[in-house]
Amino acid sequence: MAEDRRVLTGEHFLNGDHACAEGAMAAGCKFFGGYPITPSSEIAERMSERLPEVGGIYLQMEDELASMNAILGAAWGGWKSMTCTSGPGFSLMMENLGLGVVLETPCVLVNIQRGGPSTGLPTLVGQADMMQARWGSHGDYEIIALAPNSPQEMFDLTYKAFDLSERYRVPTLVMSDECVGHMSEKVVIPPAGKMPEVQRKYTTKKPGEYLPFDHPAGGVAPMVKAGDGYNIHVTGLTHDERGYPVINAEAQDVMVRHLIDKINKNRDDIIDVEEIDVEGADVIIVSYGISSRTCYRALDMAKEEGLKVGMFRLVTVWPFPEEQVRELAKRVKAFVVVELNFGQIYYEVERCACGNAATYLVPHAGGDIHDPADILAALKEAAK
Amino acid sequence: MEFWRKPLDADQVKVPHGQIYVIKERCKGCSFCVEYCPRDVLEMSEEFNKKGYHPPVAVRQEDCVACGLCELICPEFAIHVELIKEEEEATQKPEV
Amino acid sequence: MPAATPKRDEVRFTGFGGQGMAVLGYILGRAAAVYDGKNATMTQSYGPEARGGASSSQVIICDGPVYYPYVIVPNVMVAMSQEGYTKFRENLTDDGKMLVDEDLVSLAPDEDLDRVYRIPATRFAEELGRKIVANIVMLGFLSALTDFVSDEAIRKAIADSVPRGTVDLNMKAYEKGRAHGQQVAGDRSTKAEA
Amino acid sequence: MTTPGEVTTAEPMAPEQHPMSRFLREDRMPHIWCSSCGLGTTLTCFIMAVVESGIDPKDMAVISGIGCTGRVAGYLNFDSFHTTHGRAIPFATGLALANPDLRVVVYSGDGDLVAIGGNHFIHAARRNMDILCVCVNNFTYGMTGGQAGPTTPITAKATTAPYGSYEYPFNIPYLAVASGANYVARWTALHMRRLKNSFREAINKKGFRVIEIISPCPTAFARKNRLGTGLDVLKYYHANSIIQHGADPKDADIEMGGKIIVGKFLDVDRPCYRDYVTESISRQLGGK
Repeated sequence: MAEDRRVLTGEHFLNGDHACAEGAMAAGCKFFGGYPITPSSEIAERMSERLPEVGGIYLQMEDELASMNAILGAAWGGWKSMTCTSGPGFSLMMENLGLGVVLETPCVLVNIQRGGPSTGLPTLVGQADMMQARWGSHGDYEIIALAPNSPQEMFDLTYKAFDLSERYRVPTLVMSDECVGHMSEKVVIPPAGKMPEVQRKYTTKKPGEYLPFDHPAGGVAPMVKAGDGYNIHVTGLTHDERGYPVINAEAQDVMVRHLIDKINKNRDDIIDVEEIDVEGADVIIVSYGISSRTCYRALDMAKEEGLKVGMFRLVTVWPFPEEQVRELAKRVKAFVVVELNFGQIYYEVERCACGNAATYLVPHAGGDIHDPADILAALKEAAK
Repeated sequence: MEFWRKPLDADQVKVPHGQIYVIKERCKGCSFCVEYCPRDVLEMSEEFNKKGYHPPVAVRQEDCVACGLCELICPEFAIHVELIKEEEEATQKPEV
Repeated sequence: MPAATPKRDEVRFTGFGGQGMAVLGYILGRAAAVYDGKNATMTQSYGPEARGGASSSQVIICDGPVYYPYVIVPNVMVAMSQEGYTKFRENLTDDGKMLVDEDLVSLAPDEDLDRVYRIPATRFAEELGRKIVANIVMLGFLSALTDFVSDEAIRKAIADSVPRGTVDLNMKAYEKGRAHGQQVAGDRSTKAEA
Repeated sequence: MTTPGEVTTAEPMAPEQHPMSRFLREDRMPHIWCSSCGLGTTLTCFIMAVVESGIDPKDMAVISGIGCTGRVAGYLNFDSFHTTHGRAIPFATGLALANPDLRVVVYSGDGDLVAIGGNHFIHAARRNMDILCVCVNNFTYGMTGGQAGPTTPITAKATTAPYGSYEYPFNIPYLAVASGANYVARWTALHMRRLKNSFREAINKKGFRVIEIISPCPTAFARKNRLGTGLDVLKYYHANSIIQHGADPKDADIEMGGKIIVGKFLDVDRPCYRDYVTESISRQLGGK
């Protein structure tokens, strides 16, 4: 057999968008349906070149509504699939992100965030879609979102997003940003043998016994694909374990609880954070994505000034690491939240701090990253 | 007065017969089958089903030629017709 | 994070869209990260216009991890446009080097001439047949003047980054710039000794 | 059956065992469609065409959007997908590409396919995606009470067009042909055998195939426009349909009280999307 073209191996100097595409390929992504939008288009470009090399298909859809649906269709056809977008496209994908959630369809959606609202700053950085990632589609659900802060993490976390989406049968978001997407750094990729393709779990039950939307305690049912002979029915309506629509409050309760429980009861497995000098810190910076890169520098500056400062970086943003923040709040004076918006994750931190620690925000409207001096000033204020 | 031309081999052609089945509870009384049956086999019955519709009834079952049109036009999957096999139809075939 | 501050070099490239400022940053970063085993971060300013507008890229080369991804105070600045020179010239380390295209940039009256290197990059490139390789001439000059990245690493990065069929031309441009850089550096040190 | 006066010549089979049963989700019957709605008729024709085509239903997938016709996916005992409003075609596109062995059928309504999903319709046709697209056109949004839609004829009344529609409606065959489909036909719900044959023919073709079926909506469209029952509408079709194979689809506009041109407008074999992908990739990448 020829070399495994799925995995680009070795050390490369890649921008975040390209690294993301390579992470998807390594995970075994076979279908990309997308619509070009700055600053995510480099992902689409890379996928259009790479997917045909592994027998996959890149299809440029007519819009983001179609893109999101096409990757759901491809997933039920048996392929791992992905799309990518930015602000306006992310808004257009929201309706059918909800379809993916309710159909419990594994797939990956990458948002290279730019400044908004509306067309906003197409070529400049933003981080103001974080709450949309959590609550963007109508209805009640839980979702998984990861926030890479380097091209290496664009590779690693895209791969991981595929893994999580398969394990929990949920569309998984990679909430990156323009700066990380367009930044080039060294990306180290292990050989194909050490990077197995993410596997989908298929049922071993016979047709007639299999329930596509079963909810074993805290888990998910294995899948089938169209054409396997199971005559599955899949609907965006509230449905029972068979997938048949049931339009009443009881069925709604069972289904929505399942959508929430399968994520919430597995938080320990899903959540990943980076902690720096958290022990003994008076003040803790909470940040994610590109903003966390600025915080590293602010952390150095604060230490030079003798402040006892630590950092809590969200690698997984959703589900939010509530327990960890609650525990930290009991031990520290304050949290300083650094993000390119006027308070999104900030409110989550404040909520989980439960008044045990003060919560400060270093807001920024986007278009550029923070000035480390502004973060330092907030740290000083918080340490008082 | 209508004139029908009778085919010369009419006596040799076996006219098929059909058995009509109505799933009464599914019927919603649209009367498509009654209207479009080419042999006027069906009529709407007087009886009501549980939903309050009058299902059709085969009043001239012997005229049914199993063309299947009622089955095809019924929007409710409530009527179907089975072709009666020749051997079943024939009385006592002599043993050879 | 390591306790000791690792050696961190910062370079800013600035010019017009179409001069290949992003390519320059990419080649330098790739050379450092992939072929010299260091860490490098390349970012670029990025606007809606594909050609003619202001364009710049930045590279940080570091022995340890690069945390803050943007240039703070560059050690070297390469200016291939007047606008870029004027906009960024104040921001350079005390011993920083300012490389300008001598035909495209007029120096400010108060410019510290000791830090400035005036290079006929575009003219050299035209002599080689393609104006488009002026950026690579600059890279050659930069390579002669600094030790951020090895000569060998840059050559490999050029060969891997430029379109196939243009490797020879780019290599010639690089060598031309580098030879010029070595000569100028030699002249300056002789002058300093004298 | 024990209906009085019935002549029986054989023991009746279990009367609830309709021959369509194995293709239907019997546990979901009766369906939600109104009395004298044409949708069930079109579905019977479709199932019969599948049977006649000899294709194993396991190799078919049916995708619907939202609305009355959108319920088709829920009643057919095939792999079936009931998606969001207007998005059946892109969902089907992904499915068809991921599993090329599937025969992918989109079965939805006029509002779903050419209003909210209109963009997907024309682009799937442009790409000649390997999808059979069945559009049941009843000129209205029936499920939600009879609002005006993209095919509502001029002057026809709807709950959101109380003075009669002012808008030119889409002529679906013309739209499909212009957009690049491989096969385009129109029938009414009364043309059962021709519709069935058309289904059978289209199922066995490649590329984007469009079958429009004009179908009565007795509860919303017919009532609002005083057209009588579903049966009256079928009679109207009977009196006013003109079968004209190969007609120029631009002449096939539908007007209130006018003739309905039906038939097969187009049947070509332009290479479909996957043919181009396969050809292009093998040319560019060789044996990779």
